[in-house]
Amino acid sequence: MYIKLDNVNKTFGNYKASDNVSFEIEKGKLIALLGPSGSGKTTILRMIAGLEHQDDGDIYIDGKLVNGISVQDRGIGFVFQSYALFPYLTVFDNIAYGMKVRKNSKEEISNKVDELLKLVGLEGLGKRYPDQLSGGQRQRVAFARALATEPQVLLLDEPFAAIDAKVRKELRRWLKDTIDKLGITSIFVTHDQDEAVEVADELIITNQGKVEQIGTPVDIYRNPKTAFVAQFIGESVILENYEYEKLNGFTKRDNAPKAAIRPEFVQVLPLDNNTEKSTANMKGKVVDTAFRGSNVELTIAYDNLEIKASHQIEDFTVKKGDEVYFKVTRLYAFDDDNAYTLINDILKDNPEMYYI
Amino acid sequence: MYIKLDNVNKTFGNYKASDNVSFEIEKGKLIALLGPSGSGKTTILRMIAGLEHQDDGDIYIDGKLVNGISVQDRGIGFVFQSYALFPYLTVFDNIAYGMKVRKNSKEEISNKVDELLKLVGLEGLGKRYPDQLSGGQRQRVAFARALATEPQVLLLDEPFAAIDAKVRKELRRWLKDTIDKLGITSIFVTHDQDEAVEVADELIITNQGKVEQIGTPVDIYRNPKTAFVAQFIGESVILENYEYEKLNGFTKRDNAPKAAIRPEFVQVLPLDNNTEKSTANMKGKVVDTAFRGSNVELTIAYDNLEIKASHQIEDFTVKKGDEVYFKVTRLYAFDDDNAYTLINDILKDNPEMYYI
Amino acid sequence: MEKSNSIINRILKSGLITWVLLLFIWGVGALFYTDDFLPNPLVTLDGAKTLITSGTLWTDIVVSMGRVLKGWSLGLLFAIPVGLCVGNFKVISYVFEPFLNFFRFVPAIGFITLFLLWFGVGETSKVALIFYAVIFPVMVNTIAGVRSVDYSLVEAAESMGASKRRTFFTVVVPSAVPNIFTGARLGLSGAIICIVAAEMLAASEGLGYLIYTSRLYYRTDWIFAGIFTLGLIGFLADKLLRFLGKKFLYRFGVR
Amino acid sequence: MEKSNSIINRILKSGLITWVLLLFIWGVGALFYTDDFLPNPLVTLDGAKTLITSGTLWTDIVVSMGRVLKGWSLGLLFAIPVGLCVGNFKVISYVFEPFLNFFRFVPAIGFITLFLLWFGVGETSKVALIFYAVIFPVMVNTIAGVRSVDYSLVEAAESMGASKRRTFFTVVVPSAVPNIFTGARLGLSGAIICIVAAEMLAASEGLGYLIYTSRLYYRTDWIFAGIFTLGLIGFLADKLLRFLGKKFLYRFGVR
Repeated sequence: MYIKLDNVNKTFGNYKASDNVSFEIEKGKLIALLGPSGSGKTTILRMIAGLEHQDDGDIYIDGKLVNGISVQDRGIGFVFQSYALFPYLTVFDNIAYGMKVRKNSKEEISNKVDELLKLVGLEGLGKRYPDQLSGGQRQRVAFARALATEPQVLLLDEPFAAIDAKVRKELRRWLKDTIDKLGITSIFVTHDQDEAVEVADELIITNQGKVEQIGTPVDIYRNPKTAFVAQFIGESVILENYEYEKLNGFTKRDNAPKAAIRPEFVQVLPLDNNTEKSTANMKGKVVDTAFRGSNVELTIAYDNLEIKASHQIEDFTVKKGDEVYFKVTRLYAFDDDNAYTLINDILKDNPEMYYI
Repeated sequence: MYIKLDNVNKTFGNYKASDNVSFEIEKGKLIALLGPSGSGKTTILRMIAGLEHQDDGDIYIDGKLVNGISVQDRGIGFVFQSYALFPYLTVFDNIAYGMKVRKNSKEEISNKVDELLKLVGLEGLGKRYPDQLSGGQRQRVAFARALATEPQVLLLDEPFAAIDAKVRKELRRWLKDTIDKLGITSIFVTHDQDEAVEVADELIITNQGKVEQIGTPVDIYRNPKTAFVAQFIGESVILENYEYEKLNGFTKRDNAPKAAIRPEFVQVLPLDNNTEKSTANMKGKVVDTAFRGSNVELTIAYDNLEIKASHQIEDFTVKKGDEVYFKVTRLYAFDDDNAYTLINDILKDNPEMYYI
Repeated sequence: MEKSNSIINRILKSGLITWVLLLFIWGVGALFYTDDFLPNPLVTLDGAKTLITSGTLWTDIVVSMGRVLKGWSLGLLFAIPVGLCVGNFKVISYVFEPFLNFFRFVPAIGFITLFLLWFGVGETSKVALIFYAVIFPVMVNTIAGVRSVDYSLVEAAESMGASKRRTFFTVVVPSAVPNIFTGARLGLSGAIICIVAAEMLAASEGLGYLIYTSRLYYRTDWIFAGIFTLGLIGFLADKLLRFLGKKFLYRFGVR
Repeated sequence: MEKSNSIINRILKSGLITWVLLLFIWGVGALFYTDDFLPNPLVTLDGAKTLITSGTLWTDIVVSMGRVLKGWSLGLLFAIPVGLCVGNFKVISYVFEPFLNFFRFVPAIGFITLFLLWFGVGETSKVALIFYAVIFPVMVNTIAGVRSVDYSLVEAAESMGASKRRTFFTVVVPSAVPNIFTGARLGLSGAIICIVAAEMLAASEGLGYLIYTSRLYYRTDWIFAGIFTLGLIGFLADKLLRFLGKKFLYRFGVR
């Protein structure tokens, strides 16, 4: 394993920022530390960087214990949330800073900076100052600067937080492609699910200083292991107190009184449909609709429950007040600690349903 | 019509903020002014409020020409992007401000403020100061304050821009419900499509000082009328120079060389599928996949084109490098001015396909 | 271990070491000079005692501070309204600001001869001088405060029906409070500088007079006592002003 | 119409009206008093001419400004490095700051008798006084500058391998430049106040001396000329300093 944290703890006053954090990261992977604010994700990043030091536990980079090694000598590149570009230096001098520290020759520096400017698509802007650049351009300079010292690990703290929504999507894509091309082991912190899921190879979900789950986005999305992850990922309707037994195809699972149902798990059919008759279907009433660009989110009332369903507008028209058939294909049942994926019993035996 | 703009023009220096803007709004509707930054949407809002004055053209509120009427007397409520709460006044006094101006009695004021605090879910917080509230709470106070003078029209300038992503979604919902309940004619400015589409009854799309299109979200989404709207709404792949003729089921439409294809318009089938054989199907290669929470966005290479498709992960597994069948159900063809919706000719005759 | 560390920290932060060190250096230094040139701490303490018991020091403090308070209060009463008007009304600002931007560079003390001529050697000339020293920082800061008001607050008030006049009093003035307060603090420190100089030049009592005349009697220890008193008064006056500002104007943004 | 409006605007903004108005009021006021009490503008101009042609005014300006520049430069040379160290090193700050926070409230002019005693009535005492007046605002602002450095810049430098020492010189010092510059400006204005007072009390030339002694000859017109010169020098010195700051330190955030 390339980066390894082993039982790391860190306390700030009364606030337990890291609570027995252990995980391992493979070389060359792009990892997202995802969690709500205050969940300790930034602290983990800063401890790997050496900007913060753990109270106890071990951190390894490339098999080497780095506990006692200062930030200067850890061989990391760090991209700060606020970019932290030196405002009084040109773009060129910002990128060259680390190489000057290393006493590289002028020619080496000049070549490397030009190469990096090309990599980040800012050729010819070396003489500008940071305040003459747009937010996205500054972000790219910060990225180039972090790469200039050829670090073993690239660490990024909420790299897109300060950027406009429209530019952010482009930058995410660009960052993913560039890191893939360079093959550098990278970890970034984010509180934005969409961002984490779209960019990262693997997610590390944090909550209250603990690591909740580690895995690929698809894995975490499909099989949340803890109550927190089941509720945090996606936008779910939460049912309490074994209410999910009311849904056709689901039976009580002991010690898992709550359930999270995502809109994508709910399929809607018109009342007059002839193609599919299934005992999984329930008849509900649409009490609200919300257009969401490519689909409509329906709120369906059924037996004192309100279930949300994601409905493709191409399929058929539904309006508020309509009655529809709906079925729930799966849900996550959980107690305060663990989560279990329940597949609809009726649909399980249906060979037409296919799950990855 | 309740609010009417008639050939309104406004210039700031060399910048044409409003270029012959005309539109009408029905009483009780919740309208979004949607456009990129610098498209003049905020200027329109401020001219309706009387905070800015048009160079020429007429503005009517409730059938009355308000050109010469100052902001004080227009009977509007305005919610500012930065909330603009008075930091030195309590929540109570902030909300009471407009009523004190009107010399309402102390009792009237106290009753009305209590009622509004209840409406916005901030009962008991009247004695707090704005800096003791969260962003979402401040927003609610600003909203209550704008309603306190019982305006005929409520105007909101990017009401959610300064709020956390997670809270924003809740607030949007709450705002829509509350305005529906009050039935007050409302206009809000936003640059966020998701927000506009989710909250508003109707959208007014602005670009470079002009109104591009007015209509319901579904209407605008399904039938963009101008080149700008076709590209701006949704996340489309743009094909140039009649390249869309390469796609099965589409023929050249004169004077419309470009095409916008949204991922939702592209359906993907596995190569080994037996259920559906259609001449609309084309064989392409998946060159990239990006997980998007509930679905995967596939980039499919076909005859030197790259088409993006939105693929439900429940359907079947696709990975980078796979070959798949895909068909395009519709697209928007456009020239520099107008846009036309083209339906796939092969699928048109298929009774199984249904369009709202 | 933890506890002793925190005691050391508290001693360090209290500034005790600084004063002990200062007294030590002063004491050692004084060994090499006569008391007329550099009196040692004990001699100085003795001199201060004499000044205190005779009541001279107290009288001088009361006289100096009385002048400062009179001039400062009058200065605030004049400069705050004027600053608010200049900041708010364009026409007034066109006429008034070039004047302001020139005379704020004239040190108040430059006017002393003129004021002695115009107002005589009595109290009036000193209060007038302090008045002059106070009004410029207060006006400059008040104007800046008015101009830095968040314009959306003004628009918010107007959108709720408030007239220009009402907006001025309920939005512009409250928003300018932190700047006005800064001006008042600067004005106070300017006033103290000014009164010391004025009392040295033309007075028969006050701290400036004490410091200046002590030299004629070769009472260097009194000079030291006077300087120390000046520092203490300035220090306490600023602390008090900030405390009051924080207590009563916290909501207006004074921190 | 448009054009005449813009000419009126330009005249309004130029401040011409202010000065015409001021001269007018002054001229009318002077009608009611003797030249000894309030000389009219023409008499004052005449007096100024005499001062200029005799070379006195020029000599006084050169002498005063020479003292200010010497004291100010020495003050900057001392106060900037000290401020940087106090701001950066905790231990130094513990010892030094209580001292700083007391003595910055002692007006420089309070030290004049002491400095006359220690350094004699010559140039040294005046330069020492200005030095004292300059170092406190410069140190206080430099310390604030060091402490307000964006800490993520420091972390960025360290993450690229820069030592503490290198970070201090390449990040902390450049970040403190705007505050240091503000300190230098405040120090200059304090120096001018201080030299005027000092020259009134103990000097045989300089602008303060000119203003103070003119009263003895009943040359109120010379007092006016002296005050006007003081204002002009302060105004121009500040303008020049800001111009230079903007030109050479723009990149460091001096605006």
